[in-house]
Amino acid sequence: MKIFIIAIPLLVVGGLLAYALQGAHFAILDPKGIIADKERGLLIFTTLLSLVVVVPVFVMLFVIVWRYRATNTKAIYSPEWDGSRFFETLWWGIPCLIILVLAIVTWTSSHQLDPTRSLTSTHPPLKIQVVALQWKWLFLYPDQQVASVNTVEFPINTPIEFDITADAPMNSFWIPSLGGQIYAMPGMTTKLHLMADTSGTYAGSSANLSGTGFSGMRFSAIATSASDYANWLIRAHSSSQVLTSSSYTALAVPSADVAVRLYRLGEPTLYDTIVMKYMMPSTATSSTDTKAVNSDMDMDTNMNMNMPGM
Amino acid sequence: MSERVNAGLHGESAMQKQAKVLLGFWIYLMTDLVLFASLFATYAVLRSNTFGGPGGGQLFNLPLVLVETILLLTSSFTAGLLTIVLSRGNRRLVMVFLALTFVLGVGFLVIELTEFSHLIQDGNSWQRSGFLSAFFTLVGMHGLHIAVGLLWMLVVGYQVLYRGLTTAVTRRLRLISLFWHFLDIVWIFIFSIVYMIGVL
Amino acid sequence: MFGKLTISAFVHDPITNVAILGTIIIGIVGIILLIRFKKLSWLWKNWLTSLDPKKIGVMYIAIATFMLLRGLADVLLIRTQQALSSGASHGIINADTFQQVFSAHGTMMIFFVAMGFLFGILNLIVPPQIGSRDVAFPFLNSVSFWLFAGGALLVNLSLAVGEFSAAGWLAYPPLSELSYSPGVGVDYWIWSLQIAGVGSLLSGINFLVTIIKLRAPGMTPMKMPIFIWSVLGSMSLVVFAFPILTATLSMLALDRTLGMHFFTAEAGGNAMMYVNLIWAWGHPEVYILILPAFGIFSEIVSVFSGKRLFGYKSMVWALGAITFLSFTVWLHHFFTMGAGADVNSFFGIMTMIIAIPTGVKIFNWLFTMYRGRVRLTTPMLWFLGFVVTFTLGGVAGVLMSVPAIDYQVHNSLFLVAHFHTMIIGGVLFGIFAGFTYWFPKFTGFTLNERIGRWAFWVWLFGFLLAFIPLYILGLMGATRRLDHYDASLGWQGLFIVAGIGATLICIGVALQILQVIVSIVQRKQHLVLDGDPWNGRTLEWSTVSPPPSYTFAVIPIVTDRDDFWVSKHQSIPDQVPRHYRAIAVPKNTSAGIVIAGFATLIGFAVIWQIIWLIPVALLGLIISCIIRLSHDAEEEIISAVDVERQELTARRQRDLV
Amino acid sequence: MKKSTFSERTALGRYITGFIVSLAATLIVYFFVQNRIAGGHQVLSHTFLMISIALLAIIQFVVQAVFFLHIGKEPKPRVKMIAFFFMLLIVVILVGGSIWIMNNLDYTMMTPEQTKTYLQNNEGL
Repeated sequence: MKIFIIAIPLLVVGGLLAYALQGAHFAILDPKGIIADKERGLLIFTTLLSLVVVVPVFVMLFVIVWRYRATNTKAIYSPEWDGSRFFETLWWGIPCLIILVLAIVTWTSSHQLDPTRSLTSTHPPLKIQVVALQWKWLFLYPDQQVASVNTVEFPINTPIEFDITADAPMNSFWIPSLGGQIYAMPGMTTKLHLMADTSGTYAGSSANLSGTGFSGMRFSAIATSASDYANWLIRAHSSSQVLTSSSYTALAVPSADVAVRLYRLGEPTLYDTIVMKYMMPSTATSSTDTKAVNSDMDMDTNMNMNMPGM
Repeated sequence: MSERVNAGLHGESAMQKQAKVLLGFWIYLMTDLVLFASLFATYAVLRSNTFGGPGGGQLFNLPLVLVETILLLTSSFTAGLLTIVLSRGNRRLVMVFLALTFVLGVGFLVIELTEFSHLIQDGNSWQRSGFLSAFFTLVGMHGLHIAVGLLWMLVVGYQVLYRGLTTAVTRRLRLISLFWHFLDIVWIFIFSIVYMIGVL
Repeated sequence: MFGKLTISAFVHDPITNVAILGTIIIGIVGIILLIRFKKLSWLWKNWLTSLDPKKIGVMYIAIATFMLLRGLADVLLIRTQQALSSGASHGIINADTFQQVFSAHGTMMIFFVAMGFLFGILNLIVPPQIGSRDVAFPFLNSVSFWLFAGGALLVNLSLAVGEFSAAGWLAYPPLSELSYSPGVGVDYWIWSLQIAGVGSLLSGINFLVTIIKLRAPGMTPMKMPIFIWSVLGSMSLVVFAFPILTATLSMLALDRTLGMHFFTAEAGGNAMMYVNLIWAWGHPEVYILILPAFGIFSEIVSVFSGKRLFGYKSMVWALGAITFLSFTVWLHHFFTMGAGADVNSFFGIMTMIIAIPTGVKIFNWLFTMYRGRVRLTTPMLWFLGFVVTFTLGGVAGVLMSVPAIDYQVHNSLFLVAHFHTMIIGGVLFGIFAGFTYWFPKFTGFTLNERIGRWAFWVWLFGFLLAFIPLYILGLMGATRRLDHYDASLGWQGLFIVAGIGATLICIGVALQILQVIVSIVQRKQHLVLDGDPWNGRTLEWSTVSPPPSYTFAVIPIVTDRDDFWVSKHQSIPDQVPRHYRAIAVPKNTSAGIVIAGFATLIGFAVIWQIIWLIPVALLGLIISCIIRLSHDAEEEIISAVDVERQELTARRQRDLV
Repeated sequence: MKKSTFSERTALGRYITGFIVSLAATLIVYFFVQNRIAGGHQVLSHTFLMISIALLAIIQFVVQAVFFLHIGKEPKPRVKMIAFFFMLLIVVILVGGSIWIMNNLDYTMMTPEQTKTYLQNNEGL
């Protein structure tokens, strides 16, 4: 009778999960980029390594509880046996070795998969500047003079250098199929290097709460062949809307679930003005300060010059 | 000064109660130092975030700071002497040194408040930049602790006058001098890190 | 006159109005019952103004249970919203309300449920286990409790008056700064945590001094029960971590009220420093919660296996290692903020190292059961549930300690499932086990075993059904805190399964409440006459259940570890002292309520910027402190005759067994 | 006025020495910094000043701890001393760790202009 009590719920749990998993797509376990691929490998390796401790724990748990249950009076009962140097060295030692292995793997993988590290490839890198706004993503292509909202397109097998900042509360730029995320923060630039190896449209999202429109802050990262990418650039160039600092301030007004939009980039250094906006007192309000700053800059010898802190 | 060893809480003696309270207060002072450590860490990080405004070099009046530091150091010294005369139960000398510590403490606080008011009048209030926010909060939190210490001295001074050096009053005076020494240690680091390195 | 407090603060959406009305009605019914049965003065005299740690412990548990129910109401709202809000449909609540719900859920569960149960169990168990009648500073204990209650009051008040924070349970700036959260929500969050935080800090100091100074004669450190060691570790973390929280919350409060620029995006603020400081407190906080749970499990496994704890010295070293290491790992909460590879891998490696002592503890528990007589009572079932879930959660933890893996799963539902596994599987299961284990000690009757088992199994399957889908969703790229998602992503099925799991958990809690009610009704059949229902090993089982207000008529002399078990089995005749001496017990006082009341009033005044009220409440606080601290604590004397009478009835009751 | 016992005289002696050493350390640091500010012919180097400030602060800290707070002057088990050193450990980890992390974050997050100005000042490019 007891078996039924435990079996039925297990079947129910299994059944429900199977129903829910039809057509499920595991973005993190189905990498489409070199970075995501290495990160998945690391995930699988670490899981297997930790099984070395977890499996014995589970086996011992059920064996010991079953064998030494109170009703089984045949089992040996030694209430005073409360220590053994051998076993202690065993379960202090083995986990130390496992963690040593994992520590080495961690050190190498952290340096290898550092988001600021540029990727090697025959194709020239493509620089894309990302600005997290209140609840939409703005992508700027400084070299190609185009910009887009909530969609980013790039050719496959080309290393992409993302310079990421925000003109909104702290955010996080994440394309699970291509690689790990990095925070997007106002007044700062964080770097992320990704490269797609197969073409396709991959879901991208914000991974950090930034206000009421947070759930709608999704974008699609489209990896295409070089020719499709070129066509996309032409389409962007022929867009009627031009992105200048004035049209940017209109765009930056908080809005949620924003449709995809393409721009011609009117101001190539728009990204830097967005970042520097938080660094300096805006010239309009306190002009006296900036004069003091400039004079301060030249004359001052020691390091106490106003190096805009982040 | 023989005090009937009253059957203290759960039958513990006055000595056990004193040791317990001193340990509890000591651990509290440890937590206060961690609080100041967090403010120091924030000050160290925001030191150069002057946002185009004046930095330490343009703001600090070093001679005034030196006077402040000497006042507090002497005040900590008189608090030490207080504990010596306290163990001899000499009520008159206890009042003398308590008053001295109090006056020196008030002197320190007055100088600090004038420094703050000058800064604010010159437009460099805590709203001006991250650096100034961190400066006002770190030095202000220390000043707040000094004010609490001074108020505490007043209350216990009143008790010394009207109740004499009972066990409880003696214990409170020991706590006050312990508190004062800790505030002087915090000021050593404020003096060195905020003011000395600030002007370099 | 009332600062920002205007009529509009009382206007809410329908669901919140229902919750407000419900709470008000329960409150009114409660008061009517108290007046009807003339219990108001009884409540005031025996409970609210009491300095007896046993009474304060029960009050902590009462508040924690109420907050658990409110937290579970939030769970149902979150699960329903996420199950329905896919594609065209936008669920039952809008984004802002949803964000308030999960922010309140997180804040209440950690600060008022977990910390509430923790300090409740500490107040009830630590003094008797070390053979002491009381904590070191009884009055401070009452003030700490009432500060904790004041913080809980502010959180609940935010439901009816104004709003709560919508910036998550840790309110990262710049979102929590004035420019992006202009409402009073974040202020409610800051001040309820600040007030409850000061209460926790004072309790931490109180219990540290209690354990160091008030142990029974003969109880050297290595003869202390292992639970006391875990509390020593946990309280050292409280004492050294909470000041960081106090400093960080003060800086955020100064930003919002005085216009400072610590963490603002512009004017030289550095939001990253907030993240750094809040987690420098944050990680020790989660170890503050888990260490006592480890202690409870060690006691339970040892008692229900009928064996001494295996590797006591090694377990103490493991506790010490965890206590120290928990201060060196906090960066693993923001690997993705952009620190360099050296910093990330250093903190990653330190995080992995903590897994070693935790693993050692689990092996020592297993070997405590090895060659024992394992009785599978409800506390042991909670322990088995703990080992299963905590080990799985631990694997996810080790995974996320590798920075390159954490880049992929940070702020995803995988992370959400991990920390819920650690806190529910670890802390909450530990609390339930401790509650069931020590319930007979303080009530005189055991809890109903059958309903207890059902509650456990429903809880376990509800937990698995609620959080395995979240692990899976995390690997599918679902981030946390989503109030809406596209239908094309195919996540709805898993969110529905998680909703079913959450409902099962609520049924489990209902069963636990039923268990308590049924046990009270049937208490006559489950009486514990000799105060030792489980054949206990530590000192708290040596008194009669429920223990008299002075706990020990004579402070026991301790000779060995598991002293009660040793004295039971050496069959030393129960030496009845020739004559009993009077015992001084701290007198009731309402000063704790007054001081905490003024502190809560200051918080309320700052939240709503009722400018004139701030100095008034501050003055009230200072004066009430001075008045209370200027006089020595009075004591109530329990006469020797009373003590002898109570001891006689206890011994007669024990002989009935 | 009872004759001061031996222990009182040593206690007084300790307070006086502690006071004088602290006073001296404060004045020395002050004049070092004044010398640097005033400029003048023989200016002390920046690094020398940093080291001397740090050193003198630590000396004062130790003197205050030993002479005024009597660290270690308590019966066995010296709980206050253990709490003191554990606090020091936590403060070092917190402040040192925070500064290491925040500098590392700042270094990796500088925009192109800031890197230019940073390089001009530090590495003198």
